Amino acid sequence: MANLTIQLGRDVTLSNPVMAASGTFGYGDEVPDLVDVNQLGGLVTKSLTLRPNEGHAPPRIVETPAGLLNAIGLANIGVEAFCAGKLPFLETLQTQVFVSIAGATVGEYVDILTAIERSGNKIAGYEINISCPNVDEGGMEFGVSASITETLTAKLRQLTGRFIMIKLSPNVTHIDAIAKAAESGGADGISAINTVVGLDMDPLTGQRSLSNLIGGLSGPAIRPIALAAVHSIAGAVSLPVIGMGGISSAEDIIRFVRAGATAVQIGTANYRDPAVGVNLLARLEQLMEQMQIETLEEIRGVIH
Amino acid sequence: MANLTIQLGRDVTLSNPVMAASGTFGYGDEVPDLVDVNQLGGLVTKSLTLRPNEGHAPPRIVETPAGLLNAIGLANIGVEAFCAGKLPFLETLQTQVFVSIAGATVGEYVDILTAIERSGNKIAGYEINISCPNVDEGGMEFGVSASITETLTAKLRQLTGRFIMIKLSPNVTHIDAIAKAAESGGADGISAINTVVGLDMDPLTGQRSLSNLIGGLSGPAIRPIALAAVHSIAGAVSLPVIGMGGISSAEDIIRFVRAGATAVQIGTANYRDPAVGVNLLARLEQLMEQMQIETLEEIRGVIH
Amino acid sequence: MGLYRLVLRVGDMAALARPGQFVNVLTGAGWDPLLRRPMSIAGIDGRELQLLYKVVGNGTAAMSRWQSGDEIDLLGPLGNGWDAAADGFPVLLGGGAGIAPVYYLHKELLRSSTAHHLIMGSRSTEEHFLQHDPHSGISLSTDDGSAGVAGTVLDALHDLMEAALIPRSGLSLYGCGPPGMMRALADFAGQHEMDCQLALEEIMACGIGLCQGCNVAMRLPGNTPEHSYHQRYRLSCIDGPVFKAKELVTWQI
Amino acid sequence: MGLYRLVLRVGDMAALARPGQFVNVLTGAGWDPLLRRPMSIAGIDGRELQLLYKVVGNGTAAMSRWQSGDEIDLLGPLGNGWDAAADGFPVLLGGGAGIAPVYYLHKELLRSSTAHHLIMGSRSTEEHFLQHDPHSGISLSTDDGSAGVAGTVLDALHDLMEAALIPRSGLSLYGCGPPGMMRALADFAGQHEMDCQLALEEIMACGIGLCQGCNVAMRLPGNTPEHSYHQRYRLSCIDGPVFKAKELVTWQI
Ligand SMILES: Cc1cc2nc3c(=O)[nH]c(=O)nc-3n(C[C@H](O)[C@H](O)[C@H](O)COP(=O)(O)OP(=O)(O)OC[C@H]3O[C@@H](n4cnc5c(N)ncnc54)[C@H](O)[C@@H]3O)c2cc1C
Ligand SMILES: Cc1cc2nc3c(=O)[nH]c(=O)nc-3n(C[C@H](O)[C@H](O)[C@H](O)COP(=O)(O)OP(=O)(O)OC[C@H]3O[C@@H](n4cnc5c(N)ncnc54)[C@H](O)[C@@H]3O)c2cc1C
Ligand SMILES: Cc1cc2nc3c(=O)[nH]c(=O)nc-3n(C[C@H](O)[C@H](O)[C@H](O)COP(=O)(O)O)c2cc1C
Ligand SMILES: Cc1cc2nc3c(=O)[nH]c(=O)nc-3n(C[C@H](O)[C@H](O)[C@H](O)COP(=O)(O)O)c2cc1C
Ligand code: FES
Ligand code: FES
Repeated sequence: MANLTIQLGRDVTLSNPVMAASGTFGYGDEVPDLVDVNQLGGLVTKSLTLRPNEGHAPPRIVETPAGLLNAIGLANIGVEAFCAGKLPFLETLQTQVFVSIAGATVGEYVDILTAIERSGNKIAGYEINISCPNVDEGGMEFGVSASITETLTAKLRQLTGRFIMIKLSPNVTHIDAIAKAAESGGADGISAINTVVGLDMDPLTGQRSLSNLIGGLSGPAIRPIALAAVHSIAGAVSLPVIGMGGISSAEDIIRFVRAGATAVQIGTANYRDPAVGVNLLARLEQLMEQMQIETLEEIRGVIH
Repeated sequence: MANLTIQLGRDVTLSNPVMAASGTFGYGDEVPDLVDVNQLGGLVTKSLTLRPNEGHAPPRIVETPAGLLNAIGLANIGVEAFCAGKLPFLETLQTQVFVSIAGATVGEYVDILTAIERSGNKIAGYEINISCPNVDEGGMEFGVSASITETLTAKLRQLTGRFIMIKLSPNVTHIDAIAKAAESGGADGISAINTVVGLDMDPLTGQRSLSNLIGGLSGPAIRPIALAAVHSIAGAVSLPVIGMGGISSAEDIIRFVRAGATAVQIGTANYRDPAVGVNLLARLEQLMEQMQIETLEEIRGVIH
Repeated sequence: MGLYRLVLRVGDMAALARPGQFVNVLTGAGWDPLLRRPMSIAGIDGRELQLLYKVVGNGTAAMSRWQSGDEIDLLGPLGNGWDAAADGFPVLLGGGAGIAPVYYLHKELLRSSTAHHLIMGSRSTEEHFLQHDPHSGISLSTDDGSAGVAGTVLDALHDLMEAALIPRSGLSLYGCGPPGMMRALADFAGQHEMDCQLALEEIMACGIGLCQGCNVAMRLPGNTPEHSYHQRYRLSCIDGPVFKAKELVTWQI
Repeated sequence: MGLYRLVLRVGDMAALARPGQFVNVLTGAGWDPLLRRPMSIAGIDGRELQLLYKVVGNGTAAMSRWQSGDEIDLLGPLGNGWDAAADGFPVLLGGGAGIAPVYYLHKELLRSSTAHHLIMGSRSTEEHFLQHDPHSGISLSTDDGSAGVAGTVLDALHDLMEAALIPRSGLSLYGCGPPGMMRALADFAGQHEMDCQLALEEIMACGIGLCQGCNVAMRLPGNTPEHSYHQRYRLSCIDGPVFKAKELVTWQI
């Protein structure tokens, strides 16, 4: 019998390896009718900024071959409204909740995390977004520099005992170096990848597809890129890697585990089917039986 | 009436903006029955190494969502056999021929280029591959370092008066900085992008999809990534940019021109249809009439 | 280039639908296209749901190849729907495939015997599936004059006013169509201070409020729902797709 | 899970085809799948070409939805084809969808009245479209024993030898099927020093020598064509797909 439980860190156990990725599942309260959120292994909230953020002007999404390009611009309610309006609901969930935070400065990251630490006591931890390709907050300036990554991680480490995962950008020359910096700074896990920098326009009119011009590419198109990144990170650090990028089938989950991931996140595929994470679990168990393994740990990092 | 002629450099005129990309059209003699190579604006040969190279063991290709992942490993006949066996044919072509070269050291690049300069006198120029993600020769160690890129370009500049384009890797944090380095070194043009680092395996068996494990992703999946790279490069240098990455329609050609490209290359799409480059030209003219433009120059870099 | 009609057996869902709402349709199992395609509900008949659509790309092309008996994955009904309680004589204006949500409203108004006029515009006659019959409440317009009034739906509207077939004021407009028509409608309604609702066709990734991708800029800040995270935008999929024309910023339409 | 049969009107191309060659089929206009799918020619009838295939993924699934009258884009005939001039009594062995290239050879041998035996193997009876009739030169095998000999094509071969329906030596084997079967065939042929040709099904991107993706490792270096750029590999699409078993490295098959 397949056992899907994942020990993510000392204090964090997931009922299964599948989490909803930041920015693709709101604050978990958007889809109660369509899906039982509690059946997910975990849930990462939309990235929070210090102040409410309306995001970029429309248009902010466009479909590309097997991909989705977006420049939402971290539209979110801000940490204050989150603590007052969303956290109470999130704390009633059985699933492990990770709050994603995004600052424009190290100080902002500190302030956001501090505010949540003060109000919340049942969340599992944080995902630190230093890899959003289309804004200043949570921006890639952080995610492309190993030294800033280490400094930021170390700062946040002092503020909480909860699980901290640093979410990395694929838009760098050596993602393994950034992962190592996060490890040195005291991170508990690395999540990867955020979206890949991309651009599109209407060819005939020249109209930009995103008001922000530049956006982030997600979806099946980036799966091989994400697998290479996860493989590189898993080889560089001894922290658990939470892999994502284009996952849309149980086979894809296995691919990320084989590349070295301990758990996975699903993003864009939720837009096709908000229940996809939960639906893939049955199929995942089936595949595990076919492979004659009881835990995913048995194939983690195993490529022949 | 649409005029497709492209003035690429002082001495190089293309009859139209469409070239075949390196590694996807052999040495131009593989497909004579299926397509009239002379109707292409240009042809970039498979990258040449100093010595013949058998490439990686099978398997070396796998399809991914809207993409192709390959680790051919620069299989090629080597510069000597090229000069003796292929160059004479290439020099009979009407289309502009660019010879792609890939060395493991700066010295090898010099040797390859010198050998061709000695034998050839009708080729239009060179494409310097410093961006292949799966080998040492032509490898990304060059393409990810601005200073090596500048040194290499400057060395090769001294050896030839022909058109030199430097082919860049998207697997870097700041592609515009590498492009600027190539410009400082004396390049005549920048071509981009080469493939994006990727990985895949068979989920159930764990069998690697590529004997080399890591490969390069091409095809429609990477088009938004390539457009962002071209846009960034075009904003940084005043050299012509030769854009590529996922082009498979006349609309795609226009996308790259709007992102800042002066000409384009088609790679993976040749595998679907070896005559694709030629076939898209009629449609391109049609679209230009629809847009009421006579030359592509009128919309180069134009995004609203 | 005509309109395709699709009838889907949807069971209980049919009873929930209201005119102006849409369904989000998965057009295939592969990744081309990757996302669902939003389609207005063009009518409900018992437990059947009707769509009217135009083939413009891979998704709609895949739909056009569906065979009787195929099983389809769709989410719905989604969105707010028309506010049919608006005062005034209802004039329904649909352009091209934009006829779909308008046609459903037309059917509902017929059912409740509410006097109204339906104007359907298109490029040429081949998209038309109705008969031009202004006296019984249905007008057509074509760009090329091949059916009904030669010109736009607004030209047809003017003609109807001239002919006194509809009132000159106190109209309540319900419109859906290509951007040009929507803008013209919004301008017209603004000039004549008429009530006007427009069903927008913003590009959507999820259709259910998850992606924040379908934001619509509002002319008047404030009073926007909290889930839109801001004062300036609403989400077309859950706050729309129907908006009051006077609340929209023109470039948005 | 059975085999699909597709008959294509190909015109002049039919006259060029030889058994063991393949065509490279575009299964759809979109990018799922992105590349063509290689399919062995299973037969030629006048100006018609026949394929036999199994649905294993998106490409073959798309093919299975093709309707009579659809226009298909294919390149071919490609590849080298069987060397039918080989000495010895021809035994043709096809496993699963691997029957296709073997079946075409069977038809050609029938046409030229060349004595031979055809063995088709599959998991169960549903893939079989032939009748088990060893005395007239056709044997079937199934893993589950539901038709013909219970076991593999090699088990069937042994039975035929036992029954003296084919010679014990001097055979010339022509095989195509799943990797396990191909390896077993190569081993068998090696042990008995029999001539054996195998039609490989390497993954291909272009099918015409452009991508260098379909390389096959050769046991004996040297004598390899120049376009393969090396001593050790050949290209399955233009040097193959048919190779002599003894020239192949076992792990390659
Ligand atoms: C709420 C809503 C209701 C709709 N109702 C209907 C309907 O009843 N009937 C109908 O025919 N269509 C309707 N549409 C539009 C329909 O969703 C698109 O035509 C469809 O998504 C196109 O998919 P495709 O894959 O065929 O084309 P694609 O390949 O996705 O696109 C083809 C071309 O159309 C453009 N395009 C795609 N989607 C949109 C859009 N939403 N708005 C403007 N341009 C677009 C693309 O930019 C591209 O140029 C509706 C859209 C929305 C948001
Ligand atoms: C020269 C040649 C001749 C062939 N002739 C036939 C034929 O006559 N009839 C027939 O049914 N099939 C034949 N094949 C195999 C056929 O090409 C594949 O089944 C087909 O490409 C699968 O496409 P798909 O999109 O349906 O599946 P995909 O989604 O591409 O693949 C489904 C599964 O099959 C595996 N797969 C795909 N292609 C191959 C391959 N070439 N070898 C091994 N595994 C593969 C994939 O890894 C995956 O696990 C031939 C292949 C070659 C190279
Ligand atoms: C519309 C959209 C919004 C996103 N917003 C966020 C965000 O707020 N914070 C974040 O860390 N990642 C965000 N992401 C990135 C995803 O969490 C994920 O890293 C990425 O999409 C790759 O996974 P996928 O291919 O499964 O979507 C967003 C992605 C999309 C498509
Ligand atoms: C099979 C294969 C082999 C390639 N070989 C080379 C090569 O030898 N030299 C090179 O510079 N680029 C090579 N490329 C990269 C292409 O020239 C091109 O940069 C890339 O594929 C992106 O374009 P595309 O998406 O149109 O294929 C190769 C690409 C493929 C798919
Ligand atoms: S379409 Fe995703 S929020 Fe509206
Ligand atoms: S399939 Fe491309 S070279 Fe053989």
